Amino acid sequence: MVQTLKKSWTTFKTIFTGMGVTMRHLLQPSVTLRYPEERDELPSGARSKLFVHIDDCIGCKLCERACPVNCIAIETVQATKDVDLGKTSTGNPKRFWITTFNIDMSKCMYCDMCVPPCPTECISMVPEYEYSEYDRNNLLFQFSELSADKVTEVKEKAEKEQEEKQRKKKEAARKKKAQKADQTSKAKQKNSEG
Amino acid sequence: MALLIFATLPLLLIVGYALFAIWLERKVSAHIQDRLGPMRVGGWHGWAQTIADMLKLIQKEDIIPTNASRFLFKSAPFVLFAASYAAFSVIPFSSAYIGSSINIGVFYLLAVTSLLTLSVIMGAWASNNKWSLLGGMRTAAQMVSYEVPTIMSVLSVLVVAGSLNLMTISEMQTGNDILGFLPNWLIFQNPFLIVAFIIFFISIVAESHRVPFDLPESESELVAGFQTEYSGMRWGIFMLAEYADMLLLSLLGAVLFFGGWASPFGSYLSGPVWGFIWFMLKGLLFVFVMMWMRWTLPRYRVDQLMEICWTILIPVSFINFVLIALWEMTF
Amino acid sequence: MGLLDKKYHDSNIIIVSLESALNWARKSSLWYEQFGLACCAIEMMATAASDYDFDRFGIIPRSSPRQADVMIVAGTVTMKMASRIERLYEQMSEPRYVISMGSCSNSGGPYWEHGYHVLKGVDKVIPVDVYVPGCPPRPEALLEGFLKLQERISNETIIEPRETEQESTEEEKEPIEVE
Amino acid sequence: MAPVTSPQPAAIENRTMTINMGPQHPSTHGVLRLEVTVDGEVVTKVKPDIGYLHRCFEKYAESLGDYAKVVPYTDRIDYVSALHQEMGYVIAVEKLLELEVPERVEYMRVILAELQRIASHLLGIGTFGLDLGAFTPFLYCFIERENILRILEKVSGARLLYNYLCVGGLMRDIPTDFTSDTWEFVTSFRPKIKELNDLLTTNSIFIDRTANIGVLPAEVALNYSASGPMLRGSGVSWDLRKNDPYSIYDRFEFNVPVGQGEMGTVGDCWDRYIVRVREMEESLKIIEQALDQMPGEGDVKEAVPRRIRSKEGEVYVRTETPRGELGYYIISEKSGPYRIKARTPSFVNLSILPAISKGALVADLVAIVGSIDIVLGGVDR
Repeated sequence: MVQTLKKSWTTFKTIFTGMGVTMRHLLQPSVTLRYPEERDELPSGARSKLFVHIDDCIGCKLCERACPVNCIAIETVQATKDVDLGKTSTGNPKRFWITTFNIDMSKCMYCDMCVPPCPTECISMVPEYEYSEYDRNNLLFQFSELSADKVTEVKEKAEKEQEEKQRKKKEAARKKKAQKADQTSKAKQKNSEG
Repeated sequence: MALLIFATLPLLLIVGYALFAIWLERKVSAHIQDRLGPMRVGGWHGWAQTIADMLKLIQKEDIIPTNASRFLFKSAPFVLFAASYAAFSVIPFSSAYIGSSINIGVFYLLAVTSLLTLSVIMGAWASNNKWSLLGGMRTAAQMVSYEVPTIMSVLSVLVVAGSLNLMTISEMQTGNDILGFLPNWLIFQNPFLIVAFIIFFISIVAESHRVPFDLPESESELVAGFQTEYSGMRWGIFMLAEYADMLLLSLLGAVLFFGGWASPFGSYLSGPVWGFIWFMLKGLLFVFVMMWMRWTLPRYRVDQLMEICWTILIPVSFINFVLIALWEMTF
Repeated sequence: MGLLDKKYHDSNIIIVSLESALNWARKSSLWYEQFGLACCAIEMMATAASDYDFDRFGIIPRSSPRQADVMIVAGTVTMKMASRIERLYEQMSEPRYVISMGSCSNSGGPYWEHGYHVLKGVDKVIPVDVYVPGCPPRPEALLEGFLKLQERISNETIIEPRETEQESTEEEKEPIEVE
Repeated sequence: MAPVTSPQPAAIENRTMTINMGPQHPSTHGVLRLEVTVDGEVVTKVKPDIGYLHRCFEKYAESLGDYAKVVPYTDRIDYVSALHQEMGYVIAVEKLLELEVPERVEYMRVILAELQRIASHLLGIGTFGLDLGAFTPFLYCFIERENILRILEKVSGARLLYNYLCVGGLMRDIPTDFTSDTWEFVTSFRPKIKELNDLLTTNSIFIDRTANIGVLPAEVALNYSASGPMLRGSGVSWDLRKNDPYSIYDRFEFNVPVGQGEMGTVGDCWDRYIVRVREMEESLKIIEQALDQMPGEGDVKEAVPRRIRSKEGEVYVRTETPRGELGYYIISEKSGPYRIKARTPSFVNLSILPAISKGALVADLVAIVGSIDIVLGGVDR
């Protein structure tokens, strides 16, 4: 009986201690961030969205290779000799047309592994997190600014140049072969003579 | 016609109160937890939140599970609500308004509220869901056991008051005579009534299933207890009835121990309208304490709950009853 | 909402059609299903916690799907779980909405390539209303997803069926192979 | 009049009921499914059904073919203590490649790991309280956890899955105000533990619900190879930071709290709970010492290899995460990882559940699951 009473007493005591704690909190101001009206300042380097300064991209595809989930898709076409694409803001010369630069943010896992390898610092995380969509396809971000016509034009040009190169290469190879054949035949002759 | 208006007044009161109380509960819980609670719906501190909730619940699809017992499933919430609504008819809201001033008021009230158990079991069994069934069984056990200490503590008040009519009990508590300044409330008239009040309060917390005794709908164990299969407004009525029940028992506590509509300052600030305000304030105070407890404490297990009832509350209330009777005989 | 609306456009008379009132009620009390799958569930809990507080928008958790309005698919949906999610969605009562939270449920996310046990996007089993990007999304991003959903609800009409449902009926559901 | 024959009473059938707890249930901490056989409310049998969150970690580790790329996937094994998962993996790879890590990086790793341990325990304690019906302590824990996340976000840029440790160092430089932020947190957190004790630990309802429930004797715990607070709650003082120090844990003074059965039997739910609370205090001690000793200058990327050249070999490294012993077993080839096996504490600890929940009530089962503090990402990987 005494034990029961003692236990009841501790029960009451602990309940009132707990209620005292909650009462203190009831009178305290709240810690809530009123989101749409107030916003927390994100720390520098917060990882919430990938952004590409396409002007600075040199098409080295290092980010594509570094990505563990393969959510970056880059296609490049080598620029022909008659076009000068200029330089990036970091001073690297640009040699490729970036025909596609797609990042699928619905696949991205925000690991930040594509950012450090970039030599021109053109891909980076920006502190913008409000981009929910009704349609998933809108989460595919296309950074390449070339129009479709331009892409085909550039591709044709590059192909032509490539063909030219290939032809030249072949020719050179043929010449080399001929020379080699010449030499070998000469050598053979020598051998047979010797 | 007048009768109809007279009868629907408590309904309006209950609905209005429930909307307010749910909003209050959310605000109180939020501020206890250093949050803000509803802020956006309707402007000032989300006052329209519960109205929106109700409007939404009306729109929701009313699902009746295939294997449910349709009639019982459909009627259970209404039986529950009817029971707690019917009990309001004997509550003296103010000196000028009482639904029915019958001379067995307390008895009637306790009898009618027993229907709550029945309706909960109806809903739980008819849902054909195992979680519901477990919740229903818990409720039945809990409510049946806790009715004993409730009735014992009410009986001890009746010994002091000498009447079963709640209006009469309220009337005899007006005035400020005890020790010259304390109001004539029953709790001050007999020292053992304080113990009776504590028992009564614990029991009503258990009867209206609030933490630490909220086993029937304990979210982390039984998903949503006996309400698991209910959706839409049928569930809304369960909610409404639960809050109505909470108010009913709090008001009963106010009548039996704290003078009902009697003003704490004697004849100052009394009268029918003030009486109503005092009465509701007293009821809401208990409601607030219940909320405060809910957001502080963990919950008991079902066997511990029974143990508290049968090994502590019931023996203590019996002994207390005898002591009160002895006190009344001697003084 | 036709002629009267135009007639009194400039006057002080407020015309609230039944529809907009009902839409207001729906969007103001979005109860979500307390149900988390993976990492995003922790951020979902953080959003419900004091620092961001879902309750400000009237969003509270319900553990029974019958009483929930919106299902937050928070985390990786595996093949084993996909059928259960479909079931849970069917158990919810209309009107119901789905928010796909995080890369995993948007499109399989980090697991889209070699994840032999991961469903590539929860929209293969249930219609999704809002896609919240992030891995996991910040609590603010999830709240913004809810704001987008509210916007969508306030433009709904009662008579026409919802867009996503039309889509889901038109689209043939791809059979999921559960091993 | 024909004799009234009372109908033969049908043989009383003692039937048990099978209920499915989960995959969607508020207290299964994710997508665990428990097949519970109950007799009334008494649990007679529990069968955990896992695999609802199998995310193919090992397949990924093999397919990616690069040690660096696996790091973000280790985060997702046990997403509540992501830094610990990274740390174990990174240490394993460093051991394989025989890399030396700068002093500053080691200290930083320890501080971050201990911060993460506090955050993880706060979540574990909070959800445990939630399982028992106490909602408010859960939110108080989250407020504190949010403070830690703010520090970690400042450091790494992410709130939950950090991908901050890399093989040989750290991904980014340490922000200048890291030390002051951490000091501030440490000083503000101590009184909060006291408040938590007032609200939950000493609350007699809480003690009633947890003491003598789910008793795990030390012998059984060892036989099931439990680890972490689960094992220490049973009174076995086994902490890898003390018993098999990795990183620089041998430089710090701290105690290993064990369950003593203060409120009931040794190894009950309350003991497992109190071990977590006391471990938070010990973590604070470690953080304070590490902050004092940490060298102020130094390049954190000094030892980071530009390209990881894989070596042939095998390595097993175990570390102490908030949930117990996490082991990585790496078999490496010249071309990259051949197989990476993760031994996660959650999976092992969960396997004890059927053994300790027999005869408990449904409500106790919830408490027991809460006290094991599993993370389903760790169970299914």
